[in-house]
Amino acid sequence: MVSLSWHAPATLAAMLFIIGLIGLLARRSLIFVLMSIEIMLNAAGLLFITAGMRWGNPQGQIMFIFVINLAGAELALGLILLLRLRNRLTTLDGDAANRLRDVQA
Amino acid sequence: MSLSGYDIVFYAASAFALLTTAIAITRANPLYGLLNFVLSLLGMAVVFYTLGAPFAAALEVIVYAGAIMVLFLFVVMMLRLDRTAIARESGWLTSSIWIIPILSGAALAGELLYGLLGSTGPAGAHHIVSPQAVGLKLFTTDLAAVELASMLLLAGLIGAYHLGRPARARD
Amino acid sequence: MNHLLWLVPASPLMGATILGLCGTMLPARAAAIIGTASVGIAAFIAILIGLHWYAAAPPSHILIQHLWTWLTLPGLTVDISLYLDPVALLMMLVITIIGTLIHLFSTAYMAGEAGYSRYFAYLNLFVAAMLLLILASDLLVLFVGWEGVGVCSYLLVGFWFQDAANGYAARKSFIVTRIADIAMLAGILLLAVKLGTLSIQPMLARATELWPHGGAWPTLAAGLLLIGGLGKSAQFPFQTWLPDAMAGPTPVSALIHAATMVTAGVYLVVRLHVLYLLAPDVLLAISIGAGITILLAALAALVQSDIKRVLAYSTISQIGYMFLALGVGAWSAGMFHFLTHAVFKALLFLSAGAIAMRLDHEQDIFKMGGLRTSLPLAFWSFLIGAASLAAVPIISAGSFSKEMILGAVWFAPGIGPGLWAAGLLGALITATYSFRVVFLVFFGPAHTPVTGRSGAPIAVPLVLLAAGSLLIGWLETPSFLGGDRLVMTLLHPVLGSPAPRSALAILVEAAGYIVPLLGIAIAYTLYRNGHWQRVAAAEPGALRRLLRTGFGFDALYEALLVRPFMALVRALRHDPVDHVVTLISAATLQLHHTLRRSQIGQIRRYAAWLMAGSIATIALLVFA
Amino acid sequence: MILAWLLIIPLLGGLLAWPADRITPMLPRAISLATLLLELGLILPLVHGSGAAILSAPSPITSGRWLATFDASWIPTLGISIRLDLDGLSWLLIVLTTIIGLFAVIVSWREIDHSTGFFHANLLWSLAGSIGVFLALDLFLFFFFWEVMLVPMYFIIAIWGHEHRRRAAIKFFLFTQGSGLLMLLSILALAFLHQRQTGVLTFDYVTLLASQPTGRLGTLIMLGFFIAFLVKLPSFPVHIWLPDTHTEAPTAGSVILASILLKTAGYGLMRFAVPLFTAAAHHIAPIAMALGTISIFYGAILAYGQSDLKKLVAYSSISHMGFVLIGIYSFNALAWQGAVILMIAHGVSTGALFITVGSIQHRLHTRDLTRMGGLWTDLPRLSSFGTFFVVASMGLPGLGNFVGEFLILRGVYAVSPTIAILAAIGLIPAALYSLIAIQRAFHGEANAKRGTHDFGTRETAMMLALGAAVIWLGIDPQPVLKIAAPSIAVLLPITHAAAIPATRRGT
Repeated sequence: MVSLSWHAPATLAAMLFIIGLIGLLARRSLIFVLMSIEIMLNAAGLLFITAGMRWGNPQGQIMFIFVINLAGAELALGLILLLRLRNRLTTLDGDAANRLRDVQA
Repeated sequence: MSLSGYDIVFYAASAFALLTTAIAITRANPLYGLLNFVLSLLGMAVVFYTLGAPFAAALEVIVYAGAIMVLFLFVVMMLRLDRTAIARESGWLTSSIWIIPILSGAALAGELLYGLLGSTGPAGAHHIVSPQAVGLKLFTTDLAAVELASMLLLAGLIGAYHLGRPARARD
Repeated sequence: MNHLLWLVPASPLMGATILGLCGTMLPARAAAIIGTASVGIAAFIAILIGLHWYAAAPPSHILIQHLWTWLTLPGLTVDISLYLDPVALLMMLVITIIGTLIHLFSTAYMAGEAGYSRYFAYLNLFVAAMLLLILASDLLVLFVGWEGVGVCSYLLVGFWFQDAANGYAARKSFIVTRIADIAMLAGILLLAVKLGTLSIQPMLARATELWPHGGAWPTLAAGLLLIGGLGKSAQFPFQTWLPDAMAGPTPVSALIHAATMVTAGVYLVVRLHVLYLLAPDVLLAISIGAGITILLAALAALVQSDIKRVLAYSTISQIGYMFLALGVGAWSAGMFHFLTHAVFKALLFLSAGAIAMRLDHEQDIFKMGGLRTSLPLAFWSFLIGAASLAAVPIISAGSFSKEMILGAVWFAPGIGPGLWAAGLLGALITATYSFRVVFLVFFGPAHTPVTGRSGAPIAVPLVLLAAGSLLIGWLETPSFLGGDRLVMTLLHPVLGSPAPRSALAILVEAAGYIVPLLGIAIAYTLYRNGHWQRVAAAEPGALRRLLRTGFGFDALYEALLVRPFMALVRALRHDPVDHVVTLISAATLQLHHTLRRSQIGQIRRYAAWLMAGSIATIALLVFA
Repeated sequence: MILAWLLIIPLLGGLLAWPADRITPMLPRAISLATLLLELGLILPLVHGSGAAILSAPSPITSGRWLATFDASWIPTLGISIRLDLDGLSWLLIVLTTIIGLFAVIVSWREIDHSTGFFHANLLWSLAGSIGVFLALDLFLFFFFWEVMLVPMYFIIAIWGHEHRRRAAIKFFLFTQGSGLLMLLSILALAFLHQRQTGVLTFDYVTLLASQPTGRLGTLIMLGFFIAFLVKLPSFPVHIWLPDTHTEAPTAGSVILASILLKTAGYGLMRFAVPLFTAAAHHIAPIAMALGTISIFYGAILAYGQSDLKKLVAYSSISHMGFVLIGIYSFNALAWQGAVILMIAHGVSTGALFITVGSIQHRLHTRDLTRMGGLWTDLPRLSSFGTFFVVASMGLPGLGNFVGEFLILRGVYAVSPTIAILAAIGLIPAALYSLIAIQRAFHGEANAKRGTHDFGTRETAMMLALGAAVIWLGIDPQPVLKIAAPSIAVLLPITHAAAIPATRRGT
């Protein structure tokens, strides 16, 4: 069907991951930070799928399901924290989050 | 190595995904960023399909793009980001903040590509893994992992609920 | 009668226990009765045993009463047994009888003091410990008594604890003797290891059997034990504690620091004389040390102004005479001088106490004067005591015993005549300083008003001791006065008979009788009515200051021992080892502060570090 | 089975006492008292009857002739069992533990007034731990109890201590825990070494006695034990936890620390560190003796310099334990007997001293000697007891400590006269710090009337009992010596038999 070797999708995964990482490092807005994490998780998922393709093993897709699972759980918590942070600090600046320890709980 | 139709689709989808992802992280307005990310996910779904994982492709569209990202969108909308917030956001996006991330990203990319392309292992066969195979495996041998995943979701649920309550009620 | 021997130390011990446990609940009168009676009972039994002994001495003149076994282990068995031989009998009689008299005296002297019952508890405990010391059949048990009297002395010197100076004097007396006691302990350990037993008689038997005359081991053992004895008896170079110990109540000085405890060193040597005979070098050292002590202490006594310090230095000097006798092997003469000295020195101290009581505790002889008429009893008893101390011939006990010692020293081989000369010079100074006190205190104009009255508890001991000072010398008289040999006969089975005297001794004896009179004459010229004022008023010269401080030994020890120790204490006080740990914890804390600065809470910074780490790790994996 | 009860009773007592303070604060005290009395009733009869016969004839350790014994499997796959055995030495120390425990309860009667339940639970558990240490003959079990006695002690210091209790408790915990882990390493190494030699994995003491590792490895394993016990003893230079801990602990804590926990170290050296590694123990004997001698002087000199009365007593403990150390490493039966006596006498006299200091602090709210002075005027009974116990701990002949010190010196002298004489000289600074303590606390001019109350009946009775014990040990130590003799006769021959070919003996 496809003559493609596993190198190409693996490279794609690496590139996506690095884009996510750049986003994580560069952006101060926590929304983008969360999004960058999602990008990186997704890249990791892609790598699992690639591995599943390479060995014809369903385990790759199963791991991808777990990655989605993890992403969902993580995002749920991340978003709720985002909301609370926004209420507390009235900003979404990640660099300002270290002021949390000065705020009385 | 000649390019088959599938290969063309793969490369096109890959390029699309990379492009939209790159756009996503550079937007000042989070909504645009997220929408671009959804597009990138759709591109990824196509990539999955070409890699012989139709089930994963479906999940990517339905669960990731459809459920998780929509949740994300809702929350961002709930934040009611006004014009000043977006203006501040674009104020942060100076070119200087990209220098170090891109440099280090390039370094990492160089390393990874060197490792990947330099690997001389066999390319290996190309298999299609059917949803049936995935399901069988998932609910027989990997049942414990499924349970663990459900625990994780539960923890996420409870955590979100707990954190979401008003501050007074939590103390 | 003999089986009641255990009661002799037990009775005062019981007195001490009762007074110690419930003394505060008893009225003063009851405390006085218990305190005095418990020693009185001991004295009574001791006298009975003594009479019994006189009538029928036990076989081989030794009485052993086994009480219980203290320790028995392979290689070491220590019995708590009482061992009574003539020497111990003599000591026991002196301690219990004089002890009773001093207790009686104390009931009046200490009247109204806070801690009245505590005083009698300590004093009883002292008597018990002293009796244990002399009756012990085992060297280790002797050491128990030895340290026991030391502690009692400490407690009694510091009896008036409110005054820090008394506490200092008490500590000094204990520490100085303790230093000497450590040498004694080392000697005991040596004997225990080398001879396998500490029971005195078997030990001495084994020593003569195993060790050659003049060998290294007997010399070392005898020397170490001697150091203990010198410490306890305040002999050179340990003499510094005794004058300070006068801070205690006067009856305590009379009992502990004159009559009994300070002679423990003499007793120790006599008790172990078999061992000392094996160590001629040590004997030589004893006699030379004694000669030095006699002169040092007598000279110091010559310039003291505190009546008790005069008596303290005279005690050191007189015990020096005892050691002089021991050094030349005249054991019996030493014991005889112990006997007379115990009586007349107790008398002197009690007289001084009786005077001080009536003068509002004034002890400076220059502030006394003219007391001959106002305090006749004290005058006569002090005069008798001083005569005995000065060794006025014929009428005083002291002259008989001192004469006996000087005679024995003269005949000692080698340096005998030299020591004799030192002893004679000492006798001259002794007579001078004792009558210096007599003239200053009892003659001339009065300086301090006399108050109060003295009752029977004061008078009875003084009269009895004065009688003793006059008469006890006749137990043992030179040949031209009848040649009684009561003490020698008693001690003969243990200590052997002294060497017979040759005709040459007449001159020596004559010198011994004349010199004290000469000393009194000097005192009379210098210190008779009013004459002393010129001497006292004169600015004290360097020599006088040196003598007054007892030749500056205190300052010497201060510089040599006390200062270095205190410097060490100051250097170590805060535990330098602890600083090492403190340093470790400080370093950890510093590290904490340094690393904490990196924890600024900025997610992007963390992520950047994470990334740097990943790049490095992957580089390792890929390129390595 | 009786040995198991010896452990179960205090553990259960602690469990009972914990919640009991909800009813009334008095109840935990009563429960502890009853528990310890029951314990005493169980342990005391063991040396009579058949016990007396066993004590009269020493027999090799492998013959299994013990006063009482208990064996149950615990983790059989690892060769760990609950093996408890009682011999004379253990009996003496357990009796000491129980009696001192009783006094600790009595002394806390007034002093501890908050959460009495948890306090007494910790007290009883700590005692149970030390009883276990004295009984366990399985090395793993021994380590277990070693830790059991530590943790409750930590709580006692950290919760009921004085001003700087946290710091002291942490210091105590770090030192003893750290050294304990070192010992655990050694125990494991010893067991694995034995497994390599014989193919049997066991932690059984009697079996491991045959192992006797030598050479560099043997020395290393031995050092683990040695250092752990040295810390606990404590000896210079690892003594530094002791002064702080003692100073900050509540009175009962100080009493238990000084009278019991320190003794576990002496016991450990005698039971484990020396017999298990005889050759190695002989190798480090000179070092151990040197450390002991330094401890004697160092403790005494530092004691002299302290102005905190509790610290003074703590440093004096270091000095006394130096005697125990040199006694044990002289490998001489007399010195071992002396070490046993000294441990017991020190337990009683120092315990009494800590009670005295605690009473002073309770009344004056200070431990500072510069703020005392003249206490005798206001508190004659307290002062006279204090003086008595200071004099006892100074080693006055006729009292218990002297017997121990003399026997140690006598035993050491036979091996090394130099060390013996140096140690004896160490008694001089002992007198110095003792007398200065008496002077500064009790003597001197009385400060302004403090209006304090003297010892009451409870305290007087307690001090009388302790004083009687010190006197009894001093004038009739033979029963104690007799009970300890078979244990020493058994433990020392092992030492000699294995060591003489390996090392040359001292002079």
